[in-house]
Amino acid sequence: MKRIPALAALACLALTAACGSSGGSGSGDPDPNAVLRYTTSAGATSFDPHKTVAASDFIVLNLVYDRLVHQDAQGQPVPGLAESWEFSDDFKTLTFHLREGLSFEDGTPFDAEAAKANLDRAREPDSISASLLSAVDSVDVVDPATVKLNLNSPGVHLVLTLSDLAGMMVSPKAFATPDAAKALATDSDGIGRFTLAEADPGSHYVFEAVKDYWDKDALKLGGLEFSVATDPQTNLNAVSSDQADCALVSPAMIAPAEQIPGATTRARTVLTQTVLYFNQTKSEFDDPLVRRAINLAIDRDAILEGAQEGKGEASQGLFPSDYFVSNDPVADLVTYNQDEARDLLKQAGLEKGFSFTAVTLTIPQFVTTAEIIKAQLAEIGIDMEIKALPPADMGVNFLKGTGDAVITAWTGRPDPSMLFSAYFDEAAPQNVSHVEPEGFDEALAAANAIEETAARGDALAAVQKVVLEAGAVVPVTFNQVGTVCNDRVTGYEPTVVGISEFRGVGMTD
Amino acid sequence: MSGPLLQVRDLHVSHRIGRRSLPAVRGMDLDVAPGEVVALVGESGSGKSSAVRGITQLIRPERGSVLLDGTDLVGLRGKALRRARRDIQMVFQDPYSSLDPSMSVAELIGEPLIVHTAQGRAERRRTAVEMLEMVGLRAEHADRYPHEFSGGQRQRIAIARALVLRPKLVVADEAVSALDVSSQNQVLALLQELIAELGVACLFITHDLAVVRQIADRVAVMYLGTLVEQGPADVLFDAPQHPYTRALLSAAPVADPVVQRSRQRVRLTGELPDPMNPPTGCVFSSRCPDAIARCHEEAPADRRPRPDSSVACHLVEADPALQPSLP
Amino acid sequence: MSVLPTTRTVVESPRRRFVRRFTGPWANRFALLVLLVWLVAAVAAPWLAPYDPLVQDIDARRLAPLSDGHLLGTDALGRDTLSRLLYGARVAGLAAITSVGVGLLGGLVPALLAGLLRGWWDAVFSRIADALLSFPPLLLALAIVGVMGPNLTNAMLAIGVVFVPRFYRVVRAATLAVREETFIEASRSIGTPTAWILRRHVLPNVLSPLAVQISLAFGFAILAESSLSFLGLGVQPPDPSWGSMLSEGRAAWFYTPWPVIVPTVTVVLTVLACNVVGDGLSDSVGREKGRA
Amino acid sequence: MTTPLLSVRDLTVEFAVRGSWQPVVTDVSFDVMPGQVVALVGESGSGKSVSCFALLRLHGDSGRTSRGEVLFDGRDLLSLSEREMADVRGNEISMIFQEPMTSLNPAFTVGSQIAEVVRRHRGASRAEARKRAIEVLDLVGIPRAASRIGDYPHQFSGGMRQRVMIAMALATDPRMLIADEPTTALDVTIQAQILDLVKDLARDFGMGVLLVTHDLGVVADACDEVVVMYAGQVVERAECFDIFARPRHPYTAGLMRSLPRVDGMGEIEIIPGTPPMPDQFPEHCRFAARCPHAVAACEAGPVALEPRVNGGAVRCVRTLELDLRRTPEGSLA
Amino acid sequence: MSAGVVGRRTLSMLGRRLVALVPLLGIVTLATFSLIFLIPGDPAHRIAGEGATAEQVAAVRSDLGLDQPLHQQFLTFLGNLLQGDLGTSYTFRTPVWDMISARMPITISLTVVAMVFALLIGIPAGVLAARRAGKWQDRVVTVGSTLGLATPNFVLGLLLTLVIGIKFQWLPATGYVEMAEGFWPWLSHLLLPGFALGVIAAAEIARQLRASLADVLRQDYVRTAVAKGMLPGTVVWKHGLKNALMPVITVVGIQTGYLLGGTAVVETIFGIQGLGDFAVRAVLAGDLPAIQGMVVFAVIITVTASLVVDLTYGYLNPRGESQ
Repeated sequence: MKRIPALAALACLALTAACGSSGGSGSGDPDPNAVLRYTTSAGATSFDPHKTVAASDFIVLNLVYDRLVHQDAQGQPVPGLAESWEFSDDFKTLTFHLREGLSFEDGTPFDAEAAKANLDRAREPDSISASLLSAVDSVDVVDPATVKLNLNSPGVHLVLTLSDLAGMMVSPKAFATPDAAKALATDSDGIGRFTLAEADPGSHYVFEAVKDYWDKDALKLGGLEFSVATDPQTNLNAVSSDQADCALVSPAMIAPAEQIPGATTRARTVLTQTVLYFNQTKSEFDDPLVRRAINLAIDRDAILEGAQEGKGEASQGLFPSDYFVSNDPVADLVTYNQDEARDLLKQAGLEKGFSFTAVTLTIPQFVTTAEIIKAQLAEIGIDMEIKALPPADMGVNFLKGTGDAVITAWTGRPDPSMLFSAYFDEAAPQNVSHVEPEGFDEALAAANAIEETAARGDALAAVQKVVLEAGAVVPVTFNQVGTVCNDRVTGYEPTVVGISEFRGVGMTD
Repeated sequence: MSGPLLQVRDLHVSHRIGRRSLPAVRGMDLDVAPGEVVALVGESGSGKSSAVRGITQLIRPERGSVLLDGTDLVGLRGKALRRARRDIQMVFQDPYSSLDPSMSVAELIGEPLIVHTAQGRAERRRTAVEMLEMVGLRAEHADRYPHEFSGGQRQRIAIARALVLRPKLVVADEAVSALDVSSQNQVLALLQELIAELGVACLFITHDLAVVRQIADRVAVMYLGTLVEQGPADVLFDAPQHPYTRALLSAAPVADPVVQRSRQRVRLTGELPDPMNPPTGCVFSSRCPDAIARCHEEAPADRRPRPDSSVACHLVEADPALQPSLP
Repeated sequence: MSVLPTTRTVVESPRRRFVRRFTGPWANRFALLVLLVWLVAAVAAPWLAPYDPLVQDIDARRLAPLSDGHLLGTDALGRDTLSRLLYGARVAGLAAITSVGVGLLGGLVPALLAGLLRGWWDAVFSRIADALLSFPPLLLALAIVGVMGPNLTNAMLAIGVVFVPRFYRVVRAATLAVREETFIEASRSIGTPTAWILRRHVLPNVLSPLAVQISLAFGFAILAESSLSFLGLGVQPPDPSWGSMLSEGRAAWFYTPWPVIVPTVTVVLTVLACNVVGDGLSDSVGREKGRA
Repeated sequence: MTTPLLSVRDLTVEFAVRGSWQPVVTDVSFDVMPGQVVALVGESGSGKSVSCFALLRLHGDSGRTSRGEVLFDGRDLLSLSEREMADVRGNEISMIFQEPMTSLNPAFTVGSQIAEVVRRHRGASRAEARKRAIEVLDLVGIPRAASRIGDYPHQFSGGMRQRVMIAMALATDPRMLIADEPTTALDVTIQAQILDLVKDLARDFGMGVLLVTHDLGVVADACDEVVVMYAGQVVERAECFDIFARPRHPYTAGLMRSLPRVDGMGEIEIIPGTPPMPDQFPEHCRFAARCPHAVAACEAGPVALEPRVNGGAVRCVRTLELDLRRTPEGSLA
Repeated sequence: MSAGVVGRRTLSMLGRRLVALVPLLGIVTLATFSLIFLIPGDPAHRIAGEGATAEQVAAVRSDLGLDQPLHQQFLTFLGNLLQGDLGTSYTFRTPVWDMISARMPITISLTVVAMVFALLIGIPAGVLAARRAGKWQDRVVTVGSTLGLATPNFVLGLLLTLVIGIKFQWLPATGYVEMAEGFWPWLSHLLLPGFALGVIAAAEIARQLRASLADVLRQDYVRTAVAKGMLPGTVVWKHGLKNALMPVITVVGIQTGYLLGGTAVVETIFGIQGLGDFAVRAVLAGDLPAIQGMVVFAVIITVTASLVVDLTYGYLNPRGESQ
C-alpha cells in the first residue's frame, strides 16, 4: 500500500513564475462575511455533476459539491471528503477513508453508503464520467467510513479523476426521486463550501458559504456571486468600475487587465487548450489522412499571436512543453507543414479540397482562432464555414450533431488519462463520433498501471502518439488563464488545471 | 327646345359615417333646360354639395333618377357611366386641390381627351392650347404647373378642362367662392360668357346670393336636404315666398349703407338642426319666424304660386289652377 | 376677356423644383455624396479594395492608418481595414436593399389595395399590420434570426419583415389622403378609369412619402444589420461587416483604437446620410405650401 | 369731438422675403373713436390684416414694424416692452379672428379658455373667473351658458364658436375690439347675427371697433368710418355713407361696382388684372396699371394721401377731376 | 361636467381598445406559434440535433406534440400560453416564464430609465428648437438629434463605459443591482445603459416635438392666446405643448418597442442580465421556447404601452380617440 505521489512536482514545472508568486496582495485579515463578486464568461449548463454534458461545469459545480479528493493549486491531490486513500499493490483496489460527521445540504449524513451511491451513479451509462470510471468494476461499503473500489485494471489515474465531476457527492435523496435529473439541473443538493442560494440559469448565481465548513482554510468568504457576461471586455469593465471583485481573464484580455488600477492580474499557462475536434462521422473526417492533414495545415504560432496576443503556448501535442508527458513522439504529427498536408489530402483523393462547418464559441478569442484556421485551411483548399454559438449550448449542440468539427477549449484535467478517456474512449459521451483510435485501450491501461512519474509520462506519451497518429484531434494552443482581482481579494492563486476554485480566497475590507 | 336637359326626380343621397347613414339629400326634384343657368343655393349643411355629387354620380344616390338627355345616370356603371360623363363636367370649389399638382396645365386640360377621344398627343396639346386661350390664358402657360398660378387663373384652367369636351352641362360647385372679389368677378364673367357662347347649360352651386343674382336664370333654394323654393331668378329675388328664402335674402347685406340700413330684416334664430334628427313637419319649422302649429306636424307639399315656380310652405297661397289635382 | 398679366414665378417643373430644393442645403449634398461614395464602394469593392479582405498577415497586425500600404491600417489579424470596409459596404448595401425590398413587397401592394378599396381588405390588412407593429422591431428580427439560424440572409429578411407594417402604414395613409383630394374626384368626374387614376394620380402622390420612409428605412437597416452583426447574429466571420468589424476590433481597442474608430465613423456617417436624405426628401417633395 | 381711442400714424410693416425686408404695408394712418366701428377694407393681399396684426404686434419674427406709431389712449404701443404689450392684449384691446373653427384651442374647454384671460388680466380667482365666463357667454347669446362652459370647442358650431371668441374678447371689458374678418367663414344668416352682436356691443359699451373685411356688404351694414386699402396703402378714408355715395378713388369706385348685389341694383363692372405683389409695388400710384382713368401724371411719382372733399383722405392725383358716382342708370357719368 | 364626460369616454374607449386587442393578440399568438415552421427542415430534427437517431427525433416530435394536427398543436400552445406556460428552455432546462419573470424587473427598470432620459432630454430640446425655429438653438438641436439617431447604441454604450465608467469611474460601467439594495445603487447602475439606450428615443422625441410644436405655434389658437395677452411661457407650455404632444406620444409608444429591442445590445455591453441579454442568448442558441416566450412577452409590453398611449390621447385630444 502506498500513496500515489500526485502530480505535485510535475505540475509546478509548468508554472515557473506563478509558483513563486505570493497569494494575494490584499492586506489584513479576510472578512468572513465578505461576498466576492466574480464575473466570467460561462455559467453552468446543469447542476447535476454526473449527468451534465459540459466538463466546464466543474468551474461552478466545485463550489457546491466537494469531491472525494481535492487538488491544490499545483494539481496535487489533497484530502477532500476522503481523509486518505490507498491502493492495493496491484493497483486494482482503491480504498477511501471518509471524513466523518459531515452531512449534505438536506441533512442526509455523508457516509460510505452515500459515497457508493454517488460512485455508482457516476458510472451509469448516461453519465459524463462513465468512461473515466470504466476501470471501476464495483464499489463496496466496508464500513460507514470506508468505501472500496474494485477495479478491472490498474487505476492509478482514478485518484485525480475523482477530484473532478466524477467524484462530486450529491445527496442520495436528491437523485432517488424520478425526476432527479430535472431537479438537479437547476438546483444543487450537495455537500461543499457553498450552497446555491439563487440562480438565474446562465446569467447569475448567488452562493452562500456553509457554516462550520470542515476546511477552515479553504473557506474565507461569506458568499460568492457569479455573473456571466459572454463578452470578455464587459467582464474586465466590471472590475475596472468596481462592479466585480474578480473577473476571468483570457489571453487576449491579460494585457488590458494588467492596466486596471488597484487590481492584480494573475494568470499562467494552464492545461486548458484550444483544439479543433472532429465529428468523425461527418464531412470527410472519417479518413485519418484528412484529419492528419489538418493537423499539419495549421500555423499555431500565428494563432497564438493573432488570437491570444502571444499569451500561452503553441501546441506541440496535447500537453504543454514542460509537462511530464512528452510531446516528442508526436513532433512530426503536430507541426506546420502545408506541403505534407496537401500531400496527405492528395492521398485521400481530396486534392481539390472540400468544405465543412466548424462550430465555435461566441467568445472573441475562439471566433478569431476559427477565422485564422479558416484562412490557413483555405490555403490547402479546404473551405471551413464558421458557426459561432454561445458557451452555454455550443457543446450540447455539437454533441447533438451540429457542425462537422468544433473549435473549443478543453478545460484542463487533473490527470492526463482523463483527457484521453473523455474524448477518445469509444464510450465517452464527449466522444461525439464514438470512434476509438486503434490500440488506445491497451496503451491507456498500461499507463494507468505505472506509478512512477517519468515512466508514467512515457507511457502517456505513447497514448498521445496513438491518438494523434489517428488524427483524432488537432491541438492548437495552450491558454494563459487566470483572474484579475482587485486588491481587496486575498489568497487567489491560479491553478495549473486552469480552474478557479476560490479555495482559500478571502476579502479584506 | 324640347324638354329639360337634366331632370332630377326624387333624389336621395346619404353619407355613410361609420355604420350610420347620414341623409344629406331627401327627395329633390330639379330640372335644367338646355343652355339654362340654374343656381342651387343653400348654406353649409344644406346638402347642396351632396346633391351635386348625387347628380354627377360621384356618390351613388340611394334613390331617385337623374335623367341626362333622357338617359338615367343612376344605375349606370363602368363604361356606360364613363361615356355619359362626357356630357356632364364639373368645376370644383377649391382651385388649389382640384388640380393634380404633378401634372402640367396641358396634361390637365388634355386628360378628358385621353379618356373620351382618340386624339393623339400633338392634337391634344393643340386643343389644350386653344382652350387656354379661350379662358384668357396664353399658349406658353401650357407647360407650367398648377402651383405657379393664382387662384383665379387656376379656376380658369379648371373651366378649360371642364369645357374641353364641349359637354351639355357644366356643374360648378362653389366655383368662385374661394376667390377674391376682383378675380371672382373675372371668373364669373368668363364662365357666363363661355356657357353662352358654347350653349352649355350650367348647374351653379353657391351660398352667395349676390353671385346667383348675377348669373342665374333660375334659382333653387335648399334647406336641410330639401328644396324649399325654386323659380325664375327675378321672381325669387323680388318676391321670395318661402320664409327661409326671405331670411336668406334679407341676411345678405347690400353694399350700400342707405339701402342696407333701411332694409327690413327677417331675423333667424338658432342654427341648422342636426340632419340626423330633422324637425318633424316642415324642416324649417324649428327656426321659422312664421311657423304655425301645422308646420310642426305636417311636411308641406310643393305648391305652385306661378307656373314656373314652386314653394314648399303651408303659408303660401298656391294658384289653384296650377295645383296638381289630388285623386 | 382681358389677357392676364404673366405669372411671376419662373417656369419650373415639379422635378426641377424638387432637385433645386433638395440640393439646396449643403447637408443634403454632403449626405448624397456619402451615399454615392458607399454605393460606388459596394459595387466596385473587388476592384477598389487594395487587398483581399480575408487575407491575414499576422506580422502586420493592428497597423495604424497610413502605414505600410494600409490606408486605414489593419485589424488584429493583419487584414486591411480599408478593404474590409469596402466589402462591408456591400454587406450593408445588400442588407439595406434586400430588407427594404422585402418591406416594399409585403407593404406596398396591400397598402394600395387597403387604401383604395377600404372595407374588408383594409380591415384584414390593417389588423395584420397592427399585429406586426406590436412586435418590437429589433426583437422581431432577433426572433426570426434565432429560429432560422444566424446568417446575413436571415437577418436581412428579418429586418425586411420589420419594415412591412411601417411601409404599409405610410402608403395606406398617403393613399387615403390622396383619395380625399379633390383632384381625384375631379378626375373621376371626367370619367377616368380607376386604373388610370391609380397610376397617374395616386401613385405619384404616394411615392413621395414612401421615398422618405425608404431612405429612413435604409438607415435603420444599416443600423440593425450592424447591431445584429455586432451580436454575432448577422454576417458570420470572417466575412466583413461594419458591425462585426466593430465587435472584433472592440476586444483589442485597448491596443489600438483604429479598428473600432473606422467602422464606427462609417456606420454613423452612413446612417446619418440616410436620415439627412430622408429629411431632405420630406422637405423637398412637399407641395407648395404658400398659395401662389 | 372726443380724442381718438386708437390713432395709427404712418404705420409701415415689412416682411422678410428671401432674406430681405419687403414693405408690405406703407404709411397707414387712421383713427378709431370710442363707440365707433371703423372698417378696414381691401382684397386679400392689400395689407389690411397685416396692419391690424401690427397694431397688437402679433406678426411673429418674419415681420417688423419699421415706421409709424400706434397711439392707444395716447400711449405708443410700438414702444412698449413685450411684457407691457402682453398686458394690453386681451385686456385693453381684444381681438377676434376670421376662423372660429381654428381660433379656439381644441385641447381646453371654452370655459377655461375664457377664465384664463380673466385670471391673467384681472387676477381673479378660479371661481370668479368661472362666473365671469358664464356671464360673458350669456351676454353673447350662448344658451345655457353655465352648462356649456365645460364643453370643448369642437362641441360648438361655427357661429357659436365665433360667439365664444367674442365672449372671450369681452371678458375683460376691453375698450377696443379688433375683428379680423369675423364673419367671412360663416353662413349669411349667422353672419347677420354676429354683425348685429358686434354693433350692439360697440354701441352699448362705447367700445371702439376696428372691423377688417373684404365684404362691402358688411361695411355698409355695420360701419361708421371706412378705410380702403389697396396694395399696402390706404387709398381712401371717409365716413361710411359718403364713401358709398361719392367714392373719390377709382379703386373704391371699381370695388363697389364689381360687386354683384343681392338687390340686383347696378351693372357689374370688372376691374381687369390682379393687384401687384409687394415686390412689384411701383413707386408711383399702385393702382395705375389697372385704373381706367389712368393718365401719364399717375405714373409720374409717388402719390400722397391728401384731404378729401367732405372729409377723410384720398390718394389719387385725379380725384378732383373725376366724378366716380354711380348714376341711377348704373353707368359712369 | 367635463371630467365625467372625459372619464366615461376614456373608459368606453379603453373598452373598445381591449376588444380590438383580441384579434390582434390572436394574430400575434399565431405568428409566434408559427415561428416553429420557420425552422429550416424538420423542427423535430433540428431540436433533437443533427446526429439524432430516427427514434430520438420521433421522441422529440411526440414530446413537443409535433405529430398532432396543426390546429391541435396551436390550441395546445394557446392553452399553455393562457396558463402562463411558455414552455421549458432547451438550453437552461428551466421554465421560460421563470426566467423571464426573474429578468423582467431588470429590463423594465432599464427601459423606464431610458424613457425618462428620452423625455427629459427630448422634450426641452424639442421645445427650445420649436421656439427658436430657424435660430442657432434650433440648428444645434437638429444636428444633435440627427447625430443621435445615427449613432448605434452599442457605439454609445462602448464609449460611455470607457469614458464615464472606467476612465473617470463616475458611474458603474457594468451590472445591475435591485432597487431593494437602495435607490441610488439601483439608479446609478442604470444611468449609463439607460442613456445609451435612450438617446435615439430622445432624438426622435426632440425631432417630432420640434416639428409638431413649430406647427402648433403657427396655429390660429396660439395666435389667439397671444392676442389674449398670455405670457410666452403659458403660450408655449400650456397652449402649445398640450396640442403638440399628440405625435410625441405616438413616438413614445413606438419607441417603447425600439427600446425593448435595443436592450439586446445594451445589456450585452453593460453586462446586465435582463431580457435583452436573455433574448440574445436564446437566439444564439436557437432556443425556440425561449424565443417564443420572449416574443410573447415583448408584445405584451408594447401592446400595454400602446394602450397607455391611447389613454393619453384621450386626455390630450378631447375630440376623439386615436390620431
